[in-house]
Amino acid sequence: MKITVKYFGSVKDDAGREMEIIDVPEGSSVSSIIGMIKGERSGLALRKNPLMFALNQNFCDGNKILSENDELALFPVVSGG
Amino acid sequence: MKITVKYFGSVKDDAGREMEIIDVPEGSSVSSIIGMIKGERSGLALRKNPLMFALNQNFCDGNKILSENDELALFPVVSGG
Amino acid sequence: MIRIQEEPLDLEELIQATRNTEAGAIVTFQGTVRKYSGSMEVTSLIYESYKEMALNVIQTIVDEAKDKFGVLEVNVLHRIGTVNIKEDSVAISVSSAHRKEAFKACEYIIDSIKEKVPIWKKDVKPGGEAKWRD
Amino acid sequence: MIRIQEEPLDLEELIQATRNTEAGAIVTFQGTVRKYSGSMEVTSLIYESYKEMALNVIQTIVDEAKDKFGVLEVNVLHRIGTVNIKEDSVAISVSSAHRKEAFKACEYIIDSIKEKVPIWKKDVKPGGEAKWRD
Repeated sequence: MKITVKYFGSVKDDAGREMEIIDVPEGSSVSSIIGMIKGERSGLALRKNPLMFALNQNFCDGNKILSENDELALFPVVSGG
Repeated sequence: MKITVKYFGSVKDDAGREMEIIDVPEGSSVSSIIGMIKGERSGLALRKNPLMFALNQNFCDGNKILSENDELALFPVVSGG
Repeated sequence: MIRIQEEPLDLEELIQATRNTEAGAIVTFQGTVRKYSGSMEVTSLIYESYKEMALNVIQTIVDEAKDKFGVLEVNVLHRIGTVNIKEDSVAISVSSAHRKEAFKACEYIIDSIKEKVPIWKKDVKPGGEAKWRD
Repeated sequence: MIRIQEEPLDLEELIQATRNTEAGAIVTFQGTVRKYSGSMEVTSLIYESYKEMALNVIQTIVDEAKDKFGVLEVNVLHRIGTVNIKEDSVAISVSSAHRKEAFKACEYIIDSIKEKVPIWKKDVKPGGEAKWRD
């Protein structure tokens, strides 16, 4: 099934892209997909600063199971204000 | 010697005036003059709410001795803001 | 700037004067006239000041706040005369490098103004009758 | 109003929207760009947001603050893109019947925004080089 992945801030630079649509196995957890993405993007794998994530515009647990058309976002620790 | 007395807020209404120049004996304290003024102005003598005072635009102690041309102010508890 | 004035307060001017290249935070307090004084309805307030003394006392409070909290800029405007509902009677703007100090200093200043500055107010009721709030 | 925008923030509009006939206090916080990031000099900041999520998170924070402190009106503007020194990156305005609640709610909101809202910033150094602040 397909999901959308969005990248922000320095994570966007590390990933070398702003967004992509990727194919993931049914039943995949957020954490497993982040692991998969890191395996394909060395910039993200080598990243030293923390990596945060959100699913469909909400913070979530890494164990959360993905659904078709979900929007997964990866980004640095926030620094608004 | 002469001093100026100014009245503000409801104290002005109680005193029936905004200001006056009065003659006071040398060596008079602030408290004694306030007592004298109250003796002459029944509106002030009958006042139930607190009466505050300042000398030359500063809060002061009632024991403070007055000098020629001093400005004594009588007013209610402040309610700025 | 520290001003006591009959004209409506100019917030834009107040805040511009508070900006500082070393400030990361500006906190501004406005005291606004609400349509209740306790449980009683009012249409406006009338403020009176002992102006020379009030300016001195506000200056002292501002100096204390700068000293105590190490803030950068502090500006205070207080209105006198008739102030209608939703209008500002007082406005205080404070800038500082970091936000905690600006919040603390701004709250300290309005608390002190309410306690120490010789300004008094009259509640104006819907019928037009005005009564000192002592 | 809750807005994330590239245009400079309009404080006048923000504060007007916060006025309320039952409010005795308005507290406004502005986050302003200062010329230092730690000890390093900067000429501007560049902000980026995950806009849809940021708006949702700010709305949640505003709802929490209204609930927690019983304040009347809350309005928030956050700027993205390039923000120069002395300009506002964020502005929050809160009204309440009495001042304590407005101060508390305003501070709660900016603390929460800094902690939870998906917005990031880049320091732009005098030479023009820009570096994410992670």
